[in-house]
Amino acid sequence: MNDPATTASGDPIISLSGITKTFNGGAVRAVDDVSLDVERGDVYGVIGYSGAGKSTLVRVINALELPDSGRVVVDGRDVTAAGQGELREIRRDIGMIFQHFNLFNARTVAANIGYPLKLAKWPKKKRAERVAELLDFVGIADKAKRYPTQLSGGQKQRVGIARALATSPAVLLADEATSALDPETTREVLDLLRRINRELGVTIVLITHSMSVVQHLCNKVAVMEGGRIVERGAVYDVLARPEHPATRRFIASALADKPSEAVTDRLRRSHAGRLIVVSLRADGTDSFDLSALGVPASVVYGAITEVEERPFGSLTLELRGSADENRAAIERLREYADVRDLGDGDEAAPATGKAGN
Amino acid sequence: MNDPATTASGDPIISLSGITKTFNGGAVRAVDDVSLDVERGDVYGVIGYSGAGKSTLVRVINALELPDSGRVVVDGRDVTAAGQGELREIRRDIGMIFQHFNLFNARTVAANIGYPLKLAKWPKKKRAERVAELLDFVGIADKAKRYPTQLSGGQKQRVGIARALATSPAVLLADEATSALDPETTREVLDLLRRINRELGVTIVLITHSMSVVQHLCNKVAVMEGGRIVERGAVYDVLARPEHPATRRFIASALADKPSEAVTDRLRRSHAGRLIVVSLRADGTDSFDLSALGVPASVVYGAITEVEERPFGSLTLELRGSADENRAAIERLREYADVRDLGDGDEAAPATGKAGN
Amino acid sequence: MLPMVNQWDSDRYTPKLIEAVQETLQMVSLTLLIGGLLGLALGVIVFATRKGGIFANRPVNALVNVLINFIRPIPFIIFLAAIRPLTQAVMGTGLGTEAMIFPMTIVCTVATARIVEQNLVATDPGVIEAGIAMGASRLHVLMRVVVPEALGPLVLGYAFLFVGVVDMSAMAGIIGGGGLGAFAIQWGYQRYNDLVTWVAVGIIIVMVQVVQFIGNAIARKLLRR
Amino acid sequence: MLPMVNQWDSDRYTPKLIEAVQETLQMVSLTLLIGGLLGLALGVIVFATRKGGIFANRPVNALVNVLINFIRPIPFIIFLAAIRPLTQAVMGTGLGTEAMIFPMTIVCTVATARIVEQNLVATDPGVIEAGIAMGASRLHVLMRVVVPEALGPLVLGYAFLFVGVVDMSAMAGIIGGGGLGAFAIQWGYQRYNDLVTWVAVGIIIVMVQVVQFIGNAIARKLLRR
Amino acid sequence: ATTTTTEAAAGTFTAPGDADKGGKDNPVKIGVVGSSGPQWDTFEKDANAAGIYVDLVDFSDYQQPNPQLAAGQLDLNQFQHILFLAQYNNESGEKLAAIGSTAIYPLGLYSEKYKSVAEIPQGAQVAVPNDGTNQARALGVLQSAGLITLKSGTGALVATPDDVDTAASKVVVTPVAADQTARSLGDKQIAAAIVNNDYVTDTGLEPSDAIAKDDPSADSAKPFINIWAAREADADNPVYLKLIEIAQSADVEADLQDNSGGTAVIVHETPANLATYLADAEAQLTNK
Ligand SMILES: Nc1ncnc2c1ncn2[C@@H]1O[C@H](COP(=O)(O)OP(=O)(O)OP(=O)(O)O)[C@@H](O)[C@H]1O
Ligand SMILES: Nc1ncnc2c1ncn2[C@@H]1O[C@H](COP(=O)(O)OP(=O)(O)OP(=O)(O)O)[C@@H](O)[C@H]1O
Ligand code: MET
Ligand SMILES: [Mg+2]
Ligand SMILES: [Mg+2]
Repeated sequence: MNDPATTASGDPIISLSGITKTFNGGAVRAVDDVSLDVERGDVYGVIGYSGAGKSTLVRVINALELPDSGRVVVDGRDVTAAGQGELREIRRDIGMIFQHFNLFNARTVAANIGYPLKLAKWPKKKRAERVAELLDFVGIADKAKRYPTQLSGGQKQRVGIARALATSPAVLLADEATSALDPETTREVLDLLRRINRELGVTIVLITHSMSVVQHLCNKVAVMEGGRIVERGAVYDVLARPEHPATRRFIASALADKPSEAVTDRLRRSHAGRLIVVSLRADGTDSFDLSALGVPASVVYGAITEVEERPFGSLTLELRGSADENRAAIERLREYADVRDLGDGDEAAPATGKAGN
Repeated sequence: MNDPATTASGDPIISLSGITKTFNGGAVRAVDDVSLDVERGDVYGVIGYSGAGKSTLVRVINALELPDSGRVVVDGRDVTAAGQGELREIRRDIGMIFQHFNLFNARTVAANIGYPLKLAKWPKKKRAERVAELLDFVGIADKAKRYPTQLSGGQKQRVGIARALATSPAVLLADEATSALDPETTREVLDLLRRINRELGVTIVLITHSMSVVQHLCNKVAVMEGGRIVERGAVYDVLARPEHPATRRFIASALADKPSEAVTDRLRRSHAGRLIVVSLRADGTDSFDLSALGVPASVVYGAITEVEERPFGSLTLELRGSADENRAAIERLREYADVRDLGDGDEAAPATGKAGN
Repeated sequence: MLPMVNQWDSDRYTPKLIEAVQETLQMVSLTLLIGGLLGLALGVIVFATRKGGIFANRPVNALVNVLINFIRPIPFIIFLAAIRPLTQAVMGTGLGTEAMIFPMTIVCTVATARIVEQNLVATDPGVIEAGIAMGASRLHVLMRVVVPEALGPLVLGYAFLFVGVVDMSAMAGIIGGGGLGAFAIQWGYQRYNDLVTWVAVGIIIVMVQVVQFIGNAIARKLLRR
Repeated sequence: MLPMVNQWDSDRYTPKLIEAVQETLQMVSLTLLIGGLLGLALGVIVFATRKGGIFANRPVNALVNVLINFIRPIPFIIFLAAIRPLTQAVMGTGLGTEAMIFPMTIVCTVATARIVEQNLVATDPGVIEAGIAMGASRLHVLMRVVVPEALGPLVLGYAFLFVGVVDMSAMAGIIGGGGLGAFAIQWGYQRYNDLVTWVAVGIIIVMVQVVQFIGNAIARKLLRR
Repeated sequence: ATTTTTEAAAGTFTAPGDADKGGKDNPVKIGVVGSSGPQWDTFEKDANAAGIYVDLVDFSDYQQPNPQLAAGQLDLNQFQHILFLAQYNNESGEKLAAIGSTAIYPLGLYSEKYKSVAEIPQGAQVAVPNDGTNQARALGVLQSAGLITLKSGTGALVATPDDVDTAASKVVVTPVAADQTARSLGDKQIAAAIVNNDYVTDTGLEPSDAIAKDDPSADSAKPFINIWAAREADADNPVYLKLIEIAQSADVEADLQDNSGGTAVIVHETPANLATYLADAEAQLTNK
């Protein structure tokens, strides 16, 4: 399960070892003996179903939850051994953004962003400069004097992000930072997080329910279930070779590249040829030669997208050669890609056309 | 702009004609002279940016807003001319589900669902039967005695839907019914709405910000901007031949089948061959023969999905023939599909491989 | 200055105390029952007629608001005296424990109205919309949807009011009424008998604690978690 | 029953009335200022020490709660007398308008504490978390984040309290204090001079309306929108 | 000073039937303030023995028994002196009648710090009741004791603290509620206090401790005769007159005297005299 890319020898900026956290006097094991290293510059996704322990695990990092056992080291400082005062210091170096933004409604946008600077006792003038810079960076310079209730969801989250970035923390924790946003706004916020990682070198730990967020933003991912990390590693590797059923379900929901049973049935009805699902391999062979198929063929379903900037996904092809030709084509394809054979389509159906409504 | 599929001669169950609605004494024209017919059995998507007038338009249908001018007829009854008592009658035949569910927290799940039946003066026993049936239909039979605060978002929306369906209305209005839900739950709820339409024949008018919701669920769509419907028609037609810029933007955000500029840049860096974007046509030619390309080629990006159960989308191909061969291949492709030529990739980059992180 | 005659003359005080407890319970429960209901109605009216409300009506809203703001600030002792002729007309007597119930009910009504209004304003407007969309009448939505939704905080509000009503009832002695407050004042405070004062006050305190406790429990249950 | 000698003896009453207005303003504003601040502190303590609170502490919470629930139900007239020795020790006098401020402040403090607690409980716990996560101390989060967040409803709460404090101040006459309430009672009610009574009460009503109006306006502004 | 009127009435008295006023089902409602005195128990017992049933309604302050009587809620009240009733009649426009007398209670000045009036230092504070009539009377006591000087022309029955000539006075008066004057004796800054008879013993003071008081037998004390009040129309009601007769019996008066620590001066005045005193008081109050 331990992928070499994650348990790197390098320089983990966050290192959790043997973390256990229970609630209700031990009745609930929210996090169960979890170890995790996050390297400098990672965008580490933590994914899992509700109640898996994601929030608890991440909140242990900045000591919003104190673990029952285990050790947390962030940027060389032992969080689990820190006193109240030191904890506050450490927390100032860890930015956090929240699902429901948690902005201070009584303060203007500028004052929200300036709050952590005030805590860090920045002089007023430097504070104003930094706030202006941040407002600019997240693209809401014109909203400085507004109050949070006057902003849209996406704008609110931008304020949340700017506030979390104010003290230039090395680490940013995001607990479902986009779950309260609509799809377009989600994309904007994810783009912003990507910029923060790329341009500012901030390490990001990001909790999400959505594999497509992982796919678009993260380089590593940990899948949690029942308080444990059941799968982890580089996103491309995990997507390409999921081992745990939970991981598979998440991938299916995110990519929608493989036809579901219902879709397969419909495809069968509308396509008479042989249907096959061709998946790109993670081994560097990022594609296969379409012209080498040797039989008439068309793409009827599927998606190829970028994961960590490499093509990833699968296509469903209809092969319209003779049975033997199709079999030969499949053999050839298998040299480049994984092929799942769905068999022949329903001959009764028309070759193309709409299944009536 | 008027698509023949929409202004059908048939039997519109909802007919809006010349609806105008202003607020603040005319200062805000929320809906501006809109006419719209919804036919029996339609799942009609209404899409548009915030403030476009979607909610106002839909709320006019069950007279939650009274239009300044225009006429609303639902199932043969003139809503705009109805008195208070008749309005209540009409509203009982129009189900409505809400973004924030709007459940009665003081009532159990069963009592929430039974409320419209109580209003319709159903006898107690019949009411209980109907509630049981509905709980079963939406798949939360075990939650009958719970209170809404004890449910997850998806479960809450199921209650909302069951409540809206209680009196077997012919029409269901949904104002951002999935905007408050996470992606998986959204999919579940959309599946449920699809079932309602298919199995119960309920006409659905559905407001959304997300084109992918339209694409997965609706057969017709109206795109609103500034209080007007700027584009409308069968979903497949609108997706395939968007005329209005707003529509195009929505489609791009939903399908992610066409590479963005950033993606194109990255593709160019990692692929040396000629990059072309091949879009399926809406004219029935739902695919093209891959084997007929005649040059070595692979799919590097794109998505083919079902819209109204027909394949829809585009693929980005890398053609790796000589310049002439590639040109010839593009010519041939143009007979079957729309092709956008992105030119040659960046020669300096390796043919495959990962653009560093 | 410590009083000297601090003693519990049981023959004299015990029956009076028992009677006082009954009188307080009678005054307070009737006042809360009637004033609580009328206040609920008045509060619902203020809520419903406010700008943007379900029965938005500026004149009615202004009238009720002025009425509430007019009555609340009058020192209760003055209100009690001022309204006596009306009390007599309505209750058949201007005297004693029963006569207290009328002015107490009026003050309780206006105070309740404010608290009800505040709690109703805090309910989710979405449920109103849902009710209307389902074809419920506006009155039905108000009484059968909005009020039940606010019941949890309303119960807390009523528990809060209970203290105020008990406090008012202590003035009963002014018009010859009884109850624990009057007992504490007339037999304890005015006669410098601290024991009597604190026995009566102690019972009031216990009563209030019990009601607050029950109120909290009910509210917790109504708020479901 | 029309009074016959109800008249405004201007030479006598007008200067008294002006003085009474000043005294009421003095008593009420000092009480609200001190009691409002102490009550804010006490309310913050109850809020912070409750179960799951930021300084969760069962014994402290229980103690403060019992204290509040103990003082609130005591009829004010009895409380006034009971606390007199303490008043004298603290204020240097047990008599007059100044001496009123002490018991009024205590009652105002506990009433404020309840209202503050209720409003703080209603604030979004997310902002507390955000403050802590940013490395603010718990005290800082309480006073500089939670309290400002609740300021809108708090102002409304204080406006509501204003009525209560004005009401209490009407008892000042008992210990030789002044103010509008005492003026109304001593020169109006006790002498059966209805005109005097209602002039004074009228000013109280106007005062309350003005404060409520200002409170509403401030709250609206603080609630932003 | 007994009269023949009440005795004459007594001779012809027949007890009321159950439903008549004073009968079992229609007791005579009497407003009192502080029904704790033993004389009231004796009074009620004796009245019952005479076949008259009474209902004592106890009020906590002086303000309500008169309006309640005027409004027909009470049949009689007995708590006030003539001056207090005069003020009520004047202000309310009602015409309540004084139909019987009980006693005059001297109003005393008490101190915990000083043994005599002479010891009270210049500029000291003295607490006085704050209700109009008791206040006026208290100022009279202080004036007689030489502690204050009232401005010339001040009517004795209407004096208020405004009428004190502060420059010429030795002490400063501090008005507080009548039931609070005794309590204020403990206050550091209070040198002495005027305490009404009702509170003297409760406080632990002895009526004999008074370092100054007014003279209940003086003519000037006439307005302070405590009276039975009734609506004018009921002035001759035989049942009420019978009750007054019972109240004036030796039995009841012994208890009353006991309760006052022996300081009360029993008064039996004719209604006619009482009416005269009342009219005088009313006139004095309006002329002031
Ligand atoms: N303060 C708490 N007290 C009791 N139980 C808790 C507490 N916090 C979390 N839990 C429990 O611990 C488990 C893990 O919770 P956690 O919030 O970490 O899950 P999650 O993966 O973040 O879920 P979600 O996706 O719903 O946010 C759950 O069973 C939850 O009920
Ligand atoms: N009750 C109202 N009073 C004043 N203006 C209103 C009201 N309701 C809507 N509007 C205005 O009318 C316009 C259309 O609003 P509407 O809610 O219909 O938009 P929408 O498309 O549903 O937006 P969203 O996606 O944000 O829900 C907006 O400018 C809005 O501010
Ligand atoms: N018993 C009192 C007195 O004579 C009566 C005061 S007047 C209401 O002093
Ligand atoms: Mg979580
Ligand atoms: Mg909307």
